[in-house]
Amino acid sequence: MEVEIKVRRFNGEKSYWQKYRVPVLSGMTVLDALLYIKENIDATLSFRYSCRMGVCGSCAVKINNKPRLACETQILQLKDVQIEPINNFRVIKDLITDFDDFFAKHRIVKPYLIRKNDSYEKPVEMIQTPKQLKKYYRYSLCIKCGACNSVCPVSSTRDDYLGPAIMTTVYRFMTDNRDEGKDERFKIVSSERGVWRCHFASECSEVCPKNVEPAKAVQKLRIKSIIYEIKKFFK
Amino acid sequence: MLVDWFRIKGRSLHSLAFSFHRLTGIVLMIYLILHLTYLTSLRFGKESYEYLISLTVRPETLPFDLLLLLATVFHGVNGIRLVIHELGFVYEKRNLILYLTFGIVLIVWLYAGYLMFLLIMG
Amino acid sequence: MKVQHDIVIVGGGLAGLRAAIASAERSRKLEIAIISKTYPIRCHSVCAEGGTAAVLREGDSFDLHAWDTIKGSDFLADQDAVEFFVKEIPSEILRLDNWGCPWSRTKDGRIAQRAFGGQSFNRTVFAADRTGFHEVHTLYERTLMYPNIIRYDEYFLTNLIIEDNEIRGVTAIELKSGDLILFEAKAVILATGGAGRLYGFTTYSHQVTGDGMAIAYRAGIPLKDMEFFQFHPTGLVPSGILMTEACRGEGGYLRNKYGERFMEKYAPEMMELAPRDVVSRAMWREIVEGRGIESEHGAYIALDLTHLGEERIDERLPLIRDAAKKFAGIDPVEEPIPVRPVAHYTMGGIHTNINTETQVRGLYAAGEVACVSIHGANRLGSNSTAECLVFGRVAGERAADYALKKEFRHVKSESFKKEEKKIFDDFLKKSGDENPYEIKKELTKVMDDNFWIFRNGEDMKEGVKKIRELKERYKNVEIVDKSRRFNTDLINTMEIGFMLDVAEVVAIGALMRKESRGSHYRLDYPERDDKNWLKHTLVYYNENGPIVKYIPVKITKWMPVERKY
Amino acid sequence: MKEVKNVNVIGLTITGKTEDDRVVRSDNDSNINEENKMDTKKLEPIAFIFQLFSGILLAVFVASHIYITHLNEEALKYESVVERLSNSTIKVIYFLFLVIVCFHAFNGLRAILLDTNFGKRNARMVNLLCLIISIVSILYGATLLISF
Repeated sequence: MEVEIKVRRFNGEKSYWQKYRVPVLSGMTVLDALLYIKENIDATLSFRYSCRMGVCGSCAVKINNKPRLACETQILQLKDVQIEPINNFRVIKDLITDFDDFFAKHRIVKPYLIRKNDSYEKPVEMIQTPKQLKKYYRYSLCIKCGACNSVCPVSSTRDDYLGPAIMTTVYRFMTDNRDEGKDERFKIVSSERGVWRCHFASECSEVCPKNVEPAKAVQKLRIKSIIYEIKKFFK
Repeated sequence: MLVDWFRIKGRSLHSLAFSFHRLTGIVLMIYLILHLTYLTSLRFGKESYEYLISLTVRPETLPFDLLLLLATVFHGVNGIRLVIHELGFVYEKRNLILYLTFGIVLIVWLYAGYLMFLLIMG
Repeated sequence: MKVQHDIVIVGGGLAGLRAAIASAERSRKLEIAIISKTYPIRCHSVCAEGGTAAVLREGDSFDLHAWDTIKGSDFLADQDAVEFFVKEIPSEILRLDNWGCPWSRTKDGRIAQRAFGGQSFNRTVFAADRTGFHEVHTLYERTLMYPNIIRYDEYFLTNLIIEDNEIRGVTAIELKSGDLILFEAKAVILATGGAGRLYGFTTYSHQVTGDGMAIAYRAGIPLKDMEFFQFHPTGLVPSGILMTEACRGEGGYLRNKYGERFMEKYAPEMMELAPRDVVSRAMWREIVEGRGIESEHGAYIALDLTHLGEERIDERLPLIRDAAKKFAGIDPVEEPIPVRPVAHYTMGGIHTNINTETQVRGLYAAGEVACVSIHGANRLGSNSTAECLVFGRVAGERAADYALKKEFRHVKSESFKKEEKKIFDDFLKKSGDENPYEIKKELTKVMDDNFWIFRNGEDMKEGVKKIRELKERYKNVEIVDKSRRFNTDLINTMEIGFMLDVAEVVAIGALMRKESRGSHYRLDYPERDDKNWLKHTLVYYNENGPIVKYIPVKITKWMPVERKY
Repeated sequence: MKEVKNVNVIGLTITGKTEDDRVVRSDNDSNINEENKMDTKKLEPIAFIFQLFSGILLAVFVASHIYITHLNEEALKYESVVERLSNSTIKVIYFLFLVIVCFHAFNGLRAILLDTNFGKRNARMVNLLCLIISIVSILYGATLLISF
C-alpha cells in the first residue's frame, strides 16, 4: 500500500509543501516513513529523531495539525498524512525547530533539588515513601518534546513566558519532599512571565504524549503561589 | 502571533473555549464603554434618552442583542468553570465540565433570548 | 571560528554529564564545555530501562558483586577495575538520590532494589522502568547548577587534534550554522557511546553510530575487545525496542511455541535470569531449531508477563506496557510480548586504563565508548549505567586535575584549515554515484547475517570481504544536500563512514578470536580456550587495514572456572 | 573573536566569549529579579485573585441587572430608570457593581496585553494605562449615579 505524505519544508528562505509517495507496511510509524523518504527519495529532507521509542523527545512534529511524536504515530491510523514543524518555535530547516530558548528557560527555574546541607563528597540516603514519590512522579516524566508549548496560546504571543513544560518541572521539584528551595523558585515562577500568564486553555494536557498533565501542574503551582504571596504579605 | 489565540484547527474544545472567552471578553469590554457613554444621555433629559432607546431597542437590532447576550452568558458560565479549575478542583473531570458548560450556556441563552424576543416583539 | 575551554567533553549522555559535574566539583575555575550531537536529554542513555546495580544492603557485598560481574564477563574482565568499580557505585546512587532522581522506594521510604540477570543478590536500583531516563534528566538538571559548565548542543564531532601525543582540542560542526568550529582544550573526554547501529535489528537509538570510537581509532588509539557485542534477549518484534531485563527480574517467563519455559534446559538454576549471552543463545537455538512462534515478521519467543497482574506491571513496568501497546498493539497484562534477541551493547571500545586515560596525554574516555574492561566478554544487566556513573566521574576528576596543571597550547591554524577543506570542499562538494544509505543498509545486513549470535569462520571471512567492498564503495558516495545549514545528510554520511571503520574492527576481531567466550560464540570453536585466548584484543588503525595485537587480562583473586547458571 | 551564541530572548547569555575576554556565562539571577520591578510583582497575584472573585460576583450582578432591565417594557422607560437610580440602596449597589465591572474589564484587558511581547516590553505602561482607564470609567459612571 502507498500513502501520500505532505511535508512542510523550509530551506532558510522560503517555505513550501512537498509531496512524497511512500510504501507502507503494518506497524510503520511516521518516523519510519520520514526515514524512508530521506534514504530513498529525497536526502535533503531534515528532521530530528533519535530513540524511536518515545522517551527522548526529539521528534515532536505537527501531524495533521496535532503535535505528536513521529515515532509513536502509526501511519495506518491516519488517512492522509500532513507533517509540519511544531508551532511557537522558530523553524531552522524543514521540520527542525530551535529549542535553545526553551532550554534556557528550563535553566532559569533551577530544575534541581536545592538542599541546605548538600554534601558532594559524603552523600546520604534520603527517606521518601512511595506515597511522597507518587505525589510528583507523574510530573517527572516530561520528555521536553515541546508539544505543549507549541499549542499554548500564551507561548505563541509572549516569548519569555515560561510555558507549560517548564512550569511542570518547577511543580515537580516543589512537591518533592527532599527539596528545600521553594522560596527561590517562587521568586521566578510567581512573576509576570510565570504562573499568572496561564489562562487554562489546557490544550497542553490534551497533546502531551506522555500524559504528564501540565495544565494541572500549573494550576496547582498557582494555588501554591497565591498562598505563598499571601503569607509573604502578612509577614 | 495574535491569531494563535483563535487557532482551533486540530485542537480540542478546550482551546475553543479559551478563544471564545478571550473574544467575548474583548467584546464585552467594548460594550461596557459604549454602555456607559450611552447612559450619559440620561443626564441630558428624557428626550435624548428615549431617542437612543428607540434607536437601539427595536426588532432590527435583536440579532445583535442576542449575540451580545450569548457573549455575556458564555463569558459568565465559562468564567465560573475557569474559577473552579484555577482553584485546583476537579481537574480530572475537565472534559465533562467543559461539555456541561457548553450545555448550560446554550440553555440559558436560548431561554433568555426567548424572553427578550417576547419583550421586543411584544 | 575558535573557542577555548579547559576541558571539552564530547557526548552529553550519562557518562559525559557525570564527567562534567565531577570536573566542575573539582574546581569552579575550570571552564568545561559539553559538546553533543543532540540536546543532552535526547541521548541514548535515556533508553536504559532496567536499573543500576549497587551494593547497598546487608547480605550483599562488594566481593559478591565483583564475582557476579567477573563470572558474567566470562573472566575477560580486568579484575582490579571491577573491584574498584563495585566499591564506587553505592555513593553514586546516593548522590543521584540527593540530586533528585526519583528512585523507586520500599514501603519505609528507602531505595528499593530488584532482581536482575546473572546476579546472586537483588541489587538493581531502579526508577520504575525508566531508570536511564531519570538518571539522565537528574544529571542534566544538576549540570545547570554549575555556571562553569557550558553546553554546545547539536555540534557534531569531526576530529581530534593531537600533537606530540598530546591532545590539543577537537573540531566540530555547529549544525545550526553549518560552520566548523575549533575547540581548543587542555583535556578532552570522549563519552560518545557505543556503535550499536552497526546492526539492523537493535535496541539502539538512531544516532548511536560509534563516532567517538571511529575518530579515536583513526587517530591511532587502539580499540579493545570490539568483537564482543551483547545481544539482549528481549527486543520487541518487529521494531527492536528494548523490553527490559526487569520484565524477567520481576518474574516474567520466556516460552517457546509449545508454551515451555525452555530456559530450564539451558540454565536450570537461574532460569530466565541467567546472563544475557546465555539467554540470548538459548532463545536463538530455540528459534533456529524451529521452536519459535512464527509470524509475518519472522519467528519469535513469547515473553510472558500475564501472571504478574496489572497492578504490578503498572507500578514496576509502565513503560514496557506503554511501548508494547503502542508499537506492537499488545497489552502485556493480557498477552505475552513477542521478543527476539537484539543487538544491545558494545562491550569493547577505546582502550583505556583503570583511570580512563588513553595512550594520548590529556585524552580520556568514559562510558560505553571506552573499554576499561569491567564487562569483559559479556556485560551483566544494570552494570552499564553504573559504569557510566563511576567512570564518568573518574574521567571528570582526572581531566580536571590534568587541566589544572596544564597551560594552553594553541593549535596551528593550518591543521584547522585542512580539516575545514577536507569536510566542506572535498567531502561535501564531491560528486559520485553511490547512495550512502544504500551502503548503510548493506552494512547492517552483513552484520546481522554474518556477525550475529552464532558465528562461524566461513561466514565471517565472507563478512570481512563485504565490509571492505563497502568501504571501497563509500569512497565514491555523493551527498545530495549541498547546503550548510543543519545538513543532516552530511552528518549521516559521515556517520556511515565511521560505522564502516568500526564494523571492520568488529569483524576482524571476531574472525581472529578462535574460541567461544561470553557473547562471542563460534560454531566452529564452541569451547572457551583459556590457554590461548584469555587476553584482550587490541586493534590499531593502519592505512592498509587494521593491525591486531593482544594484551593479557588482569587477574587478582578470581581464577577462571567453568561458567554454569 | 566572535561570540559563539548570542543573548537570547529571556536575557540569559549562554556563552563564554573566546580567548581575549573570557567571561563565563552566569545564571543572571540579578537580571531576573530586576526585570520584575516591585510594583508588577506585587500586582500580579492580587490582580489574579481579584479577577477570580470579581468574576463570581459579576456573574450574579450581571444576571440580575439583565433580569431587571428586561423584566417588562416599563423597565427601560426614562421615568422608571430615574426612579430606580434615585433609590439610595440601589445607588450603592450599582456603584459597587460599577467598580467591580470596570476593574474586571480593564484588568482583563491588562492580562490580554501582558500576554503579548508588546506587553512584555511595556509592562509598566500597560499596568498604569489600565489602572487609569478603569478609574476614569468609574468616575465617569459615578457622575451618573450622583446626578439623580
